[in-house]
Amino acid sequence: MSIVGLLATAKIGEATSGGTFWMPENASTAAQGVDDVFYFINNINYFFFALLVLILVWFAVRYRSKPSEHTTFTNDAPVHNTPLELTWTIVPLLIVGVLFWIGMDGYLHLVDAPDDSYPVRVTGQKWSWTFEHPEYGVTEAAELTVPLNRPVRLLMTSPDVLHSLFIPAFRVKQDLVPGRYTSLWFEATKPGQYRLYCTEYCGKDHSKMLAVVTVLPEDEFQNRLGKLAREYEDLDDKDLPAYALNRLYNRCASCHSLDGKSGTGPSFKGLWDRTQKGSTVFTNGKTLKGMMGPGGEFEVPENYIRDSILNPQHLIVQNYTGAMPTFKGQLKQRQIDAMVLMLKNLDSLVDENGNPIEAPKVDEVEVSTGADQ
Amino acid sequence: MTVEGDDSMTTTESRPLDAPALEVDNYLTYTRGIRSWILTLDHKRIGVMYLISVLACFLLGGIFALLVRTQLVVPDGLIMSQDEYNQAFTIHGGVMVFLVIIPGIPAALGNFILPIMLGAKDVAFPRLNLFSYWLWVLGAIFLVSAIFGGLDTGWTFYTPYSIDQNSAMGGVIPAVTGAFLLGFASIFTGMNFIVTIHRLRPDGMTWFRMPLFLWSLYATAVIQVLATPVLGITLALLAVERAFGIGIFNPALGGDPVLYQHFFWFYSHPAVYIMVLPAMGVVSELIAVHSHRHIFGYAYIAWSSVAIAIFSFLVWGHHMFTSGQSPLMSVIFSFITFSVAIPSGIKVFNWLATMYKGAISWNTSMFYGMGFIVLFIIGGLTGLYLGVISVDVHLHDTYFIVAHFHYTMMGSSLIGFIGGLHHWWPKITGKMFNENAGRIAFMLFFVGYNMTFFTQFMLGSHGMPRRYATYPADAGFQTYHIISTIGSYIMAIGFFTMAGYFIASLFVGRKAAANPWGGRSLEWQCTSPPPHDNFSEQPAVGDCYDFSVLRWDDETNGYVWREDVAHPGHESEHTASS
Amino acid sequence: MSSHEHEHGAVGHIVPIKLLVITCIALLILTAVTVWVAKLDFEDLRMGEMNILVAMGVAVVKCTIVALIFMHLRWDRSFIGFVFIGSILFVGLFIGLALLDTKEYQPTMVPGNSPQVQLKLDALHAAQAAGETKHGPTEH
Amino acid sequence: MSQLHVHPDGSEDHGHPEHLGHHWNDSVQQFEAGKLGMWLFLATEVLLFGGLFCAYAVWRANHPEIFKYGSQFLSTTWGAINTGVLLTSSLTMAMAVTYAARGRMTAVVVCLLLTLMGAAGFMAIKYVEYSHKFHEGFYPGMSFYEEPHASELWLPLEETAAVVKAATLAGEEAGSVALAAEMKTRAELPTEPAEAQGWNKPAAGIGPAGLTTDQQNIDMAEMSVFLPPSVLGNLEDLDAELAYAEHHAADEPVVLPHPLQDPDRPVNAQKFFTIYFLMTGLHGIHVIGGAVVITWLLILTLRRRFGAKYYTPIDLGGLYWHIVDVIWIFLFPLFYLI
Repeated sequence: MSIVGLLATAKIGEATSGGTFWMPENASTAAQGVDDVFYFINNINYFFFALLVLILVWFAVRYRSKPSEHTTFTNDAPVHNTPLELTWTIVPLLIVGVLFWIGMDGYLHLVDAPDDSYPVRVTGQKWSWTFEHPEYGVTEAAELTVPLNRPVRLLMTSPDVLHSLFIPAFRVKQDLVPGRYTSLWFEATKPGQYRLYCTEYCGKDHSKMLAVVTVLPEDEFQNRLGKLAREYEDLDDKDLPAYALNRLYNRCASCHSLDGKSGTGPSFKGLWDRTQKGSTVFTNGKTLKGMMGPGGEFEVPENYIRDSILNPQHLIVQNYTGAMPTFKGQLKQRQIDAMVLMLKNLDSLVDENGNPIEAPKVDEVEVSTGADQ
Repeated sequence: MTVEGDDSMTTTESRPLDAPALEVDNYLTYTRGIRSWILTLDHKRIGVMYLISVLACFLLGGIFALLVRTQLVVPDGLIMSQDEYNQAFTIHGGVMVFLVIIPGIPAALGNFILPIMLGAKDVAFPRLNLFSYWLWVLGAIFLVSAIFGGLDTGWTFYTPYSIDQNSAMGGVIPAVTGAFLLGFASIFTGMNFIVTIHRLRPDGMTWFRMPLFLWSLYATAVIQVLATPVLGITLALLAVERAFGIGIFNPALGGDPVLYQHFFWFYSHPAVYIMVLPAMGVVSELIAVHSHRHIFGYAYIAWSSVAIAIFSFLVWGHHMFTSGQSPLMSVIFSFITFSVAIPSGIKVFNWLATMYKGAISWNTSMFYGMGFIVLFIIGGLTGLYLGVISVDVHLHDTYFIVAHFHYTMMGSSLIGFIGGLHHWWPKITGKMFNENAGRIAFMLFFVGYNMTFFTQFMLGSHGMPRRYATYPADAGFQTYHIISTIGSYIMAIGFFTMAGYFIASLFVGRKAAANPWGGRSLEWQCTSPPPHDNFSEQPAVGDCYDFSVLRWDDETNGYVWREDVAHPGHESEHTASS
Repeated sequence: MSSHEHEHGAVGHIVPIKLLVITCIALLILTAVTVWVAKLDFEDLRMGEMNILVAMGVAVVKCTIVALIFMHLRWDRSFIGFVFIGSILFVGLFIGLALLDTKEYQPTMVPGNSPQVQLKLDALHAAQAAGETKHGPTEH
Repeated sequence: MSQLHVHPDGSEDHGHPEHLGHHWNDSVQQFEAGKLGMWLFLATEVLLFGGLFCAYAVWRANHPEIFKYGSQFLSTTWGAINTGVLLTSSLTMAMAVTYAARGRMTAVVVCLLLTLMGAAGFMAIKYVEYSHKFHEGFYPGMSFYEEPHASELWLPLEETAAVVKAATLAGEEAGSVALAAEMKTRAELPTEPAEAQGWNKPAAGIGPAGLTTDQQNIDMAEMSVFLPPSVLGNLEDLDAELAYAEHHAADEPVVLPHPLQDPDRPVNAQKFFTIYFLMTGLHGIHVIGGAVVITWLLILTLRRRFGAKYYTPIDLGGLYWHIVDVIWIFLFPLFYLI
């Protein structure tokens, strides 16, 4: 009956994302090799499956007999045949031997990154991705920009729990282990945008922990990164809120809504008013008001926002848990300012449903953020 | 009356039909009252209690499976929030693995059949047996209650998620306590089986006269005894880690989360064979009995069971190819992994060879046997992709894995269980179920099953990660999910049909003959249902796959001993109670 | 079961008291030996690894003696011995493979204390350098 | 036919002696089955502890300095005495079995009592040791420090002295008390000039990147790119450990400084006590379990339930007690004799 499944899905198979029937499109040097092995095994499997099922059905039909038809049973068929049994022990043994060798060969290629790989530092934390380009001092969120035809090596770790970075089009996957550096490498062969998933279960919004890999030709890549490296410094302060909304907020989006719905964390809508009024109440019973003002813990409301971004565990708003990771070391000073400004001017940026009022452009490069999907 | 089937088998002349039926009490009527059940030392009653509990849990797990499937019909999720979905698949996984598949065949069917098949009056330690059942119940209560108290770790309890108070919900410690107790229930069952098979074999029942079901149960018991304690200590460490933060597995304290995965899979990979080995044994019985043909390559199958039991301890690392395990170990484990494929293959070939020149009755049980072979072939062959490391890197933690282990765990283990249930239903209840209904239910199940899970192979190879409550709308996953969900509903209809005719058979079912299918192993020599002591006289131990001594008997609607063949039962003077 | 047992008419084998006492004395002596060796080797730490080897060796010997005589393994069916040895072998297998792997990926672990602990320790160093050792970091 | 003679509870048969279950042929068969069952249970015990031994092996193999350091806080004398106590109690237990087989039940009672005293003595000594440890504040787990923010992972790689100072100023200018404090903390971190940390250099300069199949040379060079030397200094490396341990052994202080007051304590020193308490604790639970079993045997013996023909429970209880002994035989050198 598996044929049913096969036929039913055949057409869709072709339809999906320019891939083949079994595999998505391949866009890395490793992918072709993986696909070849996959289809090699496929052919072996089709053969054996057809063979065995045919034999099964044939025997079932050929030797069917109702109880009333046979009064007694004969014992003429053989119960044992050493050559036959040896055959179907040794032949599979040889086949799997070959398979092991092929697999190991491909795998060693996958783990052995070229020396001149372009380094990227990846931090996966609940439930967003951060990609840092050490060569440019650039931090990307929810989008990874990589050069075309150049080996890229991701050195990855996680501050909280296990995650796993998976790019189907590149056929690469590796877990991010907290307290450890893991790494994987690939060399993209086609410009374009590809999906990046988290495939190690990491809690509530595991299935929203998505990102996009953008493969750009070398020159485009360099000037894109160059721009990113300078953007928030070049911007003048009036553009900072829009910048924060477009480029930073997607790391908050999975927990903090813009439309007043409370998620894992409080909504950003009206957060600034609450902060100014100091009406926020914390799990330790204190209210923000009591801590603000000269001599208080926070001289100005901005400091509270800063503190919540850098030390989220310090004060936890009532009815919420301390699920938020710190962004210490991931946001530069000016980016934190941008966040504060965004919160201040949120009403002018988004309507009450949280949709951007006029999509503000940060730079020409079209930016797609995987995290909102 | 059932006694006639019995006598006509154990004596060479059959009693005339008009003779008054003897009032022979069976294990159901032997004693009455609720106390006689909850405190029973009778392996058959314990087996039945296990059976009922397991089926109840199966219903629970199945309902959550349907919820999960329903959620995934639309990309943004149809009925559940992220959290609810995470709990739903955790409940489904935890219940199905710990409460249904692992105890299913050994504890339920095994407890009932093993001593009878062996020709013993009971398992070696009846009190331990009863204790292990109630331990199991306690563990089940813990696990299920924890699950409803909020458990979202998945059935694998991976660290550090499960030990992080801010991440995983509160249910972790009760859940691992439950799993711990269930583990020890499973250990005691295994010990009981090993000792029973070693020490309670009657005269004439040599090792290589044992039905293959016993061989597979023996191999399973070995795994249960050797692997489950490690699960126990692992879960204990996990609980302590979560409660006190001892820093063995918690990276924030210098611990090592990958070490937890080593601990976990050292048990949980062998556990996969705790699930599938007994099913293989059942199928060996189904194929041989319903083809009325001597099993082909008996010794080969027997030894392959033992080989699988040993190898299963050497391959756990293939669950960790992308988990941060060192490449060296990945290669080593991949190598050993392939070696375990061979014994499984051998079994399939032998089953097919057994059907050759047989006299195959198209009974429901036989259909499940053949269904098992087909699904197990798919499950096994798709295992090849995953053993090949470079391909596994792409497929790991995607729906391809989900599909693969459903083909082995459900398509094989559970089908073995259900097939065995049909096979021994007349023996357990003394009633026949409706064969046509059975065949229809099987077809529904088989079609639905493949619709549900075969599509998931494509989902996975196209990159759909597992444990996703929602998925990108434009990634082309939705159509597969819809087909898969429809399939799951069809499957559900099949299962409810099954429940229907089983329940019906209890009330309106025809009385079962002692040997309705023409089985040759000892459980078919006692009445259905069996008497309290299993055998009113020492059964005839012979070649348990030589069907030529049986003939169909229209009067009893069962198979009886051929009058023209001497009954080996009278050669052995030994009786168990002397 | 050896026929020997049936002569006694007992269901199991009977170990004479004298043998038991001798065994126990041997075990006590072996214990003393390990302790002594440990103390001896502690003087020179290059022998540290050797120290553990000796200790484990003696432990294995003691374990064998207990199993063979106190636990009657010597007179039991060989299958029982097989069960015991088997369980130990599986533990060895488990430890061996887990050890091999962790050793392999150890270099990729984030080394040292986590930053906060490191901060505390640095503070401690500073404090002790300043000579005021009394307030160390508070326990939790 | 036999079914007619069986009591409803199915446990006994009139044809049988009192102690013989209805499904057994004779005492020997039942005895042997019981014995095999017990040994299987002992096998599960071995594997149960095997998990902990594995944890021990992994942590000791990768961080020997922790164990060299921690074991200094344990009293070898107490450990040795306890070993003696347990071995002796094993002897008395074995004697009990022998006497039981010979039907000398008074001797059995005496031996069981002695064994019980051995168990009590062992637990008493353990109590002394434990309470002493707790008094000093050696608990399992993170007693040596609060749980750190794992999320500051990249911190050592992230900040340079220049950045820190600038940021601190910026923070103070912006009037951010919190931020200024925050930056001061970071300033404490060992830091290197940006060039030395090297992630501004082109990738080619990074040296042998890439996981090779033998991981010995993996990423050390690479981490030296990402990690400041002070952190690298903590990298486990056998010679360093030996040297460290040697220095400690050479001038072993009469009174060791409490780990909390000891800046030289190895990284994650608390792990030794974690594993120590886990393993000895689990063993202690088994000792108590054994004591309960022995008490039960004692009561049954006094009730004249056993004799030369039937003493299976005593034999099996003995086996259990011996395995508890065997496990301690390994625990003692692993913790006390390092």
